[in-house]
Amino acid sequence: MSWYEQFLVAGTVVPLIGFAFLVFFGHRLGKPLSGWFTVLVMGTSCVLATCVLFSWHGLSPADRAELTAAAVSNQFYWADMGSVPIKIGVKLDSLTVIMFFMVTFIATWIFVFSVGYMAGHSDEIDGQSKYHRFFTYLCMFAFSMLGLVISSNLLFLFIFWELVGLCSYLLIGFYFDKKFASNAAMKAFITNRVGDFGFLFGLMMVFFFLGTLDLDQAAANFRQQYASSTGLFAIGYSIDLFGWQVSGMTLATLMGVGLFCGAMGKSAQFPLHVWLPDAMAGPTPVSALIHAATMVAAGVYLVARIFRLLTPDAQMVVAVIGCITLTMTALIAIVQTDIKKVLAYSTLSQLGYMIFGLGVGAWTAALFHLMTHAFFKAMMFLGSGQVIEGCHHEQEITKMGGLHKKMPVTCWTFFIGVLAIAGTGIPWTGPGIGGFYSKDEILAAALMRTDHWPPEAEHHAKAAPSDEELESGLSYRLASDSPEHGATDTSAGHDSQPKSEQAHGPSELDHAAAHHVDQAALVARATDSEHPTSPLPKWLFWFPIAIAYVTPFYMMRLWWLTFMGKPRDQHVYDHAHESKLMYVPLVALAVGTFFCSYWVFRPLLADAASAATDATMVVAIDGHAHDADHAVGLMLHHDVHRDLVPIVGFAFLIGFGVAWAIYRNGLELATRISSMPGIAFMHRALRERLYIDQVYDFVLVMGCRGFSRLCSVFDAWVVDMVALLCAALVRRIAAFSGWVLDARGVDGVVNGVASLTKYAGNAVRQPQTGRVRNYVLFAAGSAAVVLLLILAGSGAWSAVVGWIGL
Amino acid sequence: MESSLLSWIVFLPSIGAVAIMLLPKALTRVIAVGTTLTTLVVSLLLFRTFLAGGDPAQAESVFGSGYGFLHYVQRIPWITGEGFTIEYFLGVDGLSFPLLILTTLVMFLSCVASWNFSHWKVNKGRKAYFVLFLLLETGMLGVFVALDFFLFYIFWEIMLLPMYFLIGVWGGVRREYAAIKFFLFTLAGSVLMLVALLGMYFYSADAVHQAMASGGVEGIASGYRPDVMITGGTFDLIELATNQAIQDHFGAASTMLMGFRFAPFAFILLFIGFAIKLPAVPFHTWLPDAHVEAPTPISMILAGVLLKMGGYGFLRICYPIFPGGGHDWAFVIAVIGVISILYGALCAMAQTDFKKLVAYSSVSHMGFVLLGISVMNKTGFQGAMFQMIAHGISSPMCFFLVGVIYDRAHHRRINDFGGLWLSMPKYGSWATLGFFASLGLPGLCGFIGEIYVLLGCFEGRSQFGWAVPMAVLAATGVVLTAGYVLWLIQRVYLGKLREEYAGFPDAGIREVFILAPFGVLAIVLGILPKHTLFNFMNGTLDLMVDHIVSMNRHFDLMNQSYAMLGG
Amino acid sequence: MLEIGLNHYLVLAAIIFCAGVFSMVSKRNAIGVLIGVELVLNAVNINFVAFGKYSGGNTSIDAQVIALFVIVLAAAEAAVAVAICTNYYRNLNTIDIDRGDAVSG
Amino acid sequence: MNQLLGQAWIPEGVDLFRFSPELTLVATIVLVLAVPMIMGRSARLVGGIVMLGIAAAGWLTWRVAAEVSGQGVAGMSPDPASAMLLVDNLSCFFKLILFFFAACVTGMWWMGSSASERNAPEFFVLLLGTALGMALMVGTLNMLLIVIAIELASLPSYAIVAFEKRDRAAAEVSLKYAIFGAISAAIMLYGISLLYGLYQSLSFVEVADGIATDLATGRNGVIIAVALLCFFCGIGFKISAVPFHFWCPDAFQGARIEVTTWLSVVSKAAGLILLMRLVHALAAAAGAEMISALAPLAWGIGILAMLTCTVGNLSAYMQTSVKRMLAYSSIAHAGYMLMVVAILAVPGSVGAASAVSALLVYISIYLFMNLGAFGVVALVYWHTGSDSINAFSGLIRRAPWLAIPMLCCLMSLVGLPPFAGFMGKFWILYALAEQGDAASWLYWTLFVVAVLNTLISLYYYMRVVVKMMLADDGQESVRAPAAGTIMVNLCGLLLIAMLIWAQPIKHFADRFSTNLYSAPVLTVDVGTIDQTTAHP
Repeated sequence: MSWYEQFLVAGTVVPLIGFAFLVFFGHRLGKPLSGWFTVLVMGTSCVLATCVLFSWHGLSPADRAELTAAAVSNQFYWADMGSVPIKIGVKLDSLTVIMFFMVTFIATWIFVFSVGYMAGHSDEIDGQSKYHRFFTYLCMFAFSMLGLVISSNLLFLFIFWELVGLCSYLLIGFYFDKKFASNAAMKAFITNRVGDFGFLFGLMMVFFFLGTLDLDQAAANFRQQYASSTGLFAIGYSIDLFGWQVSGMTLATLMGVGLFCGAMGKSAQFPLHVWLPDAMAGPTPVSALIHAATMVAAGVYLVARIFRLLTPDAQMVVAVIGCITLTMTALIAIVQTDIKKVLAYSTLSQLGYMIFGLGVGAWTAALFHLMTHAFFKAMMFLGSGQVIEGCHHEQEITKMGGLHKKMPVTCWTFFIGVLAIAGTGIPWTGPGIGGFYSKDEILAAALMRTDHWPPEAEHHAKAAPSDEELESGLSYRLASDSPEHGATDTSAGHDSQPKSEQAHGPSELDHAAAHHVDQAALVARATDSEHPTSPLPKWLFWFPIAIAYVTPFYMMRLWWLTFMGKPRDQHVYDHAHESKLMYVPLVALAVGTFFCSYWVFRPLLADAASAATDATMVVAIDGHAHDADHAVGLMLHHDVHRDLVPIVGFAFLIGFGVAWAIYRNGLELATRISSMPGIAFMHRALRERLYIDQVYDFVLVMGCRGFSRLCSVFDAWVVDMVALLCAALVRRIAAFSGWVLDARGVDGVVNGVASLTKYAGNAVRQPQTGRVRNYVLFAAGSAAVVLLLILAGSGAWSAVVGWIGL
Repeated sequence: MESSLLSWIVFLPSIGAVAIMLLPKALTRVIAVGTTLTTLVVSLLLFRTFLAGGDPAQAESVFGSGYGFLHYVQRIPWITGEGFTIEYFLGVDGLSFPLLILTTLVMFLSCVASWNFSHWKVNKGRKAYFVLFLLLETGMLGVFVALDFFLFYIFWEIMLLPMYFLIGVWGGVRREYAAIKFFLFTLAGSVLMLVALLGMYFYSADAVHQAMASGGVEGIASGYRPDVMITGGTFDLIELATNQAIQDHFGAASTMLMGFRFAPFAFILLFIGFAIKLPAVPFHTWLPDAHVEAPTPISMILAGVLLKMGGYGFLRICYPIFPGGGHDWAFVIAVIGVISILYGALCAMAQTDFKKLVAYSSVSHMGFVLLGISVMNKTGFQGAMFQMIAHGISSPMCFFLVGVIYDRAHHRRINDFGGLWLSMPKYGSWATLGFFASLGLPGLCGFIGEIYVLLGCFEGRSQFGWAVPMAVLAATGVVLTAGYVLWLIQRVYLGKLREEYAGFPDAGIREVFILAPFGVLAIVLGILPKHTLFNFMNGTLDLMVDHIVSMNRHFDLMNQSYAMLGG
Repeated sequence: MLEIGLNHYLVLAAIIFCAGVFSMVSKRNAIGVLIGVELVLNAVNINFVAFGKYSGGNTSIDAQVIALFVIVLAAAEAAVAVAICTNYYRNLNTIDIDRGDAVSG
Repeated sequence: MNQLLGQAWIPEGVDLFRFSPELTLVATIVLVLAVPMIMGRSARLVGGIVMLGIAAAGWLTWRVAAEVSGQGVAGMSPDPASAMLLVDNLSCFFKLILFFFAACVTGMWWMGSSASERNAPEFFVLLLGTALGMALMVGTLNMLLIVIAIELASLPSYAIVAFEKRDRAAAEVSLKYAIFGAISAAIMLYGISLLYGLYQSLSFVEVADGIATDLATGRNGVIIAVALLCFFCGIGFKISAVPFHFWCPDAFQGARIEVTTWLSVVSKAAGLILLMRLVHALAAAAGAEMISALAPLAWGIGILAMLTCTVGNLSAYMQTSVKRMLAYSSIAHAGYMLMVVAILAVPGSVGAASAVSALLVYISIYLFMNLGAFGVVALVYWHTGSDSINAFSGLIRRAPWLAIPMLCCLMSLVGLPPFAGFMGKFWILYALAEQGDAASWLYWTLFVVAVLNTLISLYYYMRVVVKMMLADDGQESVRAPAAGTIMVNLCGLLLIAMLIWAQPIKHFADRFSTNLYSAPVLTVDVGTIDQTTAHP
């Protein structure tokens, strides 16, 4: 094991130890101490992660590839499934390293924040302090999340996936004395389970069709099957699924969609998005850590990890779901008045962007957005926590206003967040912040997929940007401004590719195309109805663009209503205060927001894109993707980002401006606008979250409970009944004899049989009258009947024999 | 290697029972706990072999078998006549070993759980209770180690009466109804088993005699024992499964019993017998009643061990001996399994009685066992077996958790609880662990079994076209399970502290002592399934599946040629 | 003249048998029932004696012996039965056998 | 005269030896009557004499059994070909059972009734009289002796049922019993007369040969059927097979409990063994080629058996008197045992060996179950004066050492392991399955009916168990004589022991059933039968 792995494992295990310690000794440590203990634990992890990150950053791609390969051989033999061994290990690559760092860094500061947040009465449930329990859960969460990040195996990814879900459940329901909190927790878990159902389904398909649950191995097998037209992609391969003949390609799509379902649950994508706004019932640090920065991003992470298993169709599903989510939730965010709800819906919308980005193939950009978003959204949530705690648990922004005087640090760090999420930057030249790079890159990729796809043949000749340029997002951005520069050094681009086997994918594929791919495979691919690189429908581009205008609007609205203007509720305003323990993390995260926008992350992600490079059928159009050469080359050549500027370059200004105009003087104007006919209807629909929750509640929850009650009644009255026939028989006999069955008589199978027996018992005892003459008559009569039978049988023994039929 | 260790394990509880009968009342509980503990410790001695085991060479020298390495074998002729043999034949292999340990463990813990039974305050038949309790243990252990079908049957029935009384005397309000229901259901099942038992004996005799006649020999070689000749019918479960002549005769399309093809018919007789015990829908209705009325420790045993006997029966008898039957009925069994999963979960959701809910959840969980074995592949079998053990850990825990609050609140109406986590924080945490284990949360034991079963189903689709849809349907059960478990937790443990429960004492040392092993096992099994379980049982299960598969292939060929001959 | 042969005896015996059975079934008086039994036994005796006489060439006296035994049996049975009847009468003040239906079901 | 005397047959010493158990019984009867005249009517004294007599008879039987082991011999007959009395393993086996059981019943009497008994000599005369009748019943194939034996077994039993002279119920049931018995006997005699008319022989072996010949040639079908039907009526009465069972519950309920115990086991067992002999003789005479000709016989017995056990079990269902319930249960058990007789009706059947042995095992085990169950009922009855099910309420508290053996016996009657009743049932099912495997589906039908009946029977036995174990209405505890408690507990223990040591029991039964089925005991020269007999 290289020390990288050891550090990562140690960083993961330390929170687990912390958890175990707190479970047993948490109540002894007491109120502030157990919180600080947790910070210490998390800080240790963070230090380890930092070491790994910077050291990793300093490595050459070749060394990284070597380490990645080495990590595979250090796997632990966990179990067999049938005869397939399941091994677990650390997935050591750039994505893991930065995700790991991101999680530990943000978690550490949020833990610090929590110590402050929980210092008051926030740790009380129905009057009892549950301080250490909160931090116990946080430790558990940190462990699960880090485990999820380093898992090399889909099964283990799933296990940690569920564990973070559990922690989320416990933390959302932390104030479980409140009905809405426990409801929200349940909703979160069950909604996630619905997604996990799909995940499980995908997992099964991966296991069955690709014969492994290891991420890399699965991708390799997928690729191999595609190349050699075996397995899933064998010609004419189809299976019977609920009566439909499903072809191999469709199965592959289903597999991808199934896995994506998991992501839909965790990242709260439509139609499983309903749990996330409700999840704000948890303590605010939890909302920041789990429901903004880390756990909800796990879905995106998952899609990134399984990217190589997607088919074009599956990718399209991902894009469409992302697009729907980002649009719908951004619209809902406009009308929310609860500070955390607004942030929650904005989180949903941003997650939608990420998913959408993966759907359109912007692998690096989506993950980059994940990173930046994690920092600024965590920061904003903490800011809101500060506000809420300061205002004595007042969450309505309609009652706030003018808080910038009382909480300046919060106000301005929050403003940085607003700028970041809005994608503020100087068009054409930069520099910008946060979303300016990450979100716009997603939009750029989308634009390219809609407008400039498929790329013309001559772009194949174009080269990738040089290694140094890729090292930083900034230089990349600059490079994109000067296409000629990037095109100069073709060979360098090739050499710079990581030497992992994945990275060699493209050349191998070319090789295979020349020598190995037999005719059958070509036929199979030719017959695929979808061209793997078909352009996107236009609306998939325009919705995200439109929302790029909406985002600054609602963020500005939130910020302005909270911090600017005049106080609308003097009582709340008077109480407002700021605590140092809580704004230090804000500042730290604000710094982090800047940091992550410029250095380390973007180039490492570009490097990590090797995880998507050998995607068999889908296209990653940025980074060192499958078609790295011409994808990036295309981007440079056309300079899509430059094309974007007229479309969204000033979106943040327009959004801010409109928001400022409406909310400058408080809520009057907004109220008037919202009560305008036509708008009022939409306003109400959006306030009610488009009634989706209500529909789910009615159809699914009530439906399920109703059905279950039906089943229960069925169980008590039907299954438990004598086979219906038997009961009917009993009743018939009873009616015949005038013997009325008591209620329990037909209660059940057993009861029915019992009654039948009882009845039969009564019946056969009827002759036992106690009168000997009857006895004699009966006995003699029986004998006589037999005698008559004998005589009737034509009077001959042989005839009797014949009668018996033997 | 002959060893009487298993006999000791099986009959130690009986010895304890006799001791309780003879010694003064004051010692009763001590003896009972001591006996179950001793049994547990002695059964742990088996680990010696199984930790060293997996060594086929050694197993070969021990037993020399094609299927199932048997350990600690003890075989003594019991009832013999002309060509007629019933043996006292005990042995343990990877299939029975985990269940044996589970039984001794659950019995020990539930014995401790019986320590402060509310009936003892009125001093109601303490002696009788523990005597029956220990006799029950003998019966259950016997079932798991008996390898002679006749002996198996005897043990199977022995455990009936003690269970009946344990429910019927110390149970709840409708205890008599529940007890007699349990009794009748089980007896009906065992009666069917008896038919199959005799059929199997005579047909094995026919097979052997035919083989002897056609070969002109005095006896045919045993299927798994070197240097042993078989000259007549047999009850030996391993012999029945491994002897080619017997298998051929059982599987032949021309072998009929009561006008039906023998293998599928005998299979279904056995199947119903075991499915009642499992229990599978629609033979499950005894279970909720029995559970609701039974006292807590007995519920623990019922859920933890008794239900496993059904699953064990499938794996030990139905499938190895009638692989063809398993193949013919696979679809039906899978459907029953899936229905059990979904139907059990839905019924559980609608319950307002805490125990009944847990009881229905058992139906749902055991449905996975059925589904797992129906596809007849390694993953499925492993999953089914794991699910049994996992359920044997999580469900006694859940029942004990119910018992703990029942002791305090004296009712089990879910809707009348609330906020118990606040009044009993330690207990609440254990409860969360227990119910999440039952929910099948990854990282806890319930998950492994479910996922293995589902994956096994997927794997089974090369053989059965319906396997994938079944798996998909079964997987929806995962959502339903989450639904009822979380709803339960919300209603009972979450929410505001209620006055009437505010004064409840938290889980005491004894209670934690019982919960802790279950909790720890739930976690350990979930994290390290291979090292805690699969290592011990996979050898046997894999061999068994190989055997089943090869037999089925063999039958296909055989019956094809039979059909071609115009049979 | 009609020769009286075996068949006549057998038919006579059958008729007596039937009469006996009828009387056993129809009589409520215990003594009447016993008389019915005697009738049946006598039918048997007629049978035996007739068979003994008409079985061709058979010199065995089995039939006659049996008839004697049957007479003895009938006597013994009558003795016991009448004693029981007396006991019955003592307890129930009647010999109507239909009145003795307390033990039933 | 001298010549005649010379021709007369005088039994030799060995004949007398073989007949000695019965002779001992007769001697005991005489002693029981004579000794009180000399030494006063002490009940205990009479009991002692009876015990001694029974012990002597038992010992002699054991000696005889040792002598005849392995071969059937004729006793008390000048002509071995048509022996009046058969002394073979089977009859020895039954006599051993009979004497053992008689000792047990005497023991019961000793505990329960001896203190208040004023008519001990009469009681034992009657009891031993029935014993003598049964002992003869199992040892003969001569129709005359069959009639005499049945009457000898029946007549005293009518009287002994009415032994409580002041008991209205006893008076009532004894009359019913007597009338029913008399009618059955009369009808049986009529059947015998027809058979005699057909074949001019009283030896059933010869008759069977004649029937076989006639069946082979298709003659006399109806008359044979009518004759056999009438014949089996009498035996059916003894076995209390449906529809000749009506007397049984009434008589059992009205009679003293010792008498009920006595009749419930041995009188049925004797009838069954007799029937088995007759059926076997028929099948042996017919030979394997006539399986289908005898099929109606097999079916007839089979249907009778099914009816018997079903009606018995169903009728027991709602009984409130445990004694009466056990009476019905004894009908049901007779039904189970009849099932194996049906196997013997198949000439050369493969299951004959198992069938006979199963029957013997069943009888041996059944003896202990019934003894134990009736024993407990008796002990409870003597204490509470009631045999109603309510008298058993809470027995586990009131008298644990009665409740536990009662539980064992009842569960054994159900046929539940770990009690020997299971072995009994198992061997019967085994025999049925073996036969069903080889022959017609009648046997599988019987199998299924037997199994279903087990389930039905569970319910009513459980009612008593539930009353004993689960109900408690606070009645005072039961004080039972130590000897009685020990006896019933021994029965309970024995029932478990007989499962564990099933092997010796089975071997015992195998040994005593060998020469019945392996070859016909006696062979008859078919030529001696004149088949030209005139008949209508």
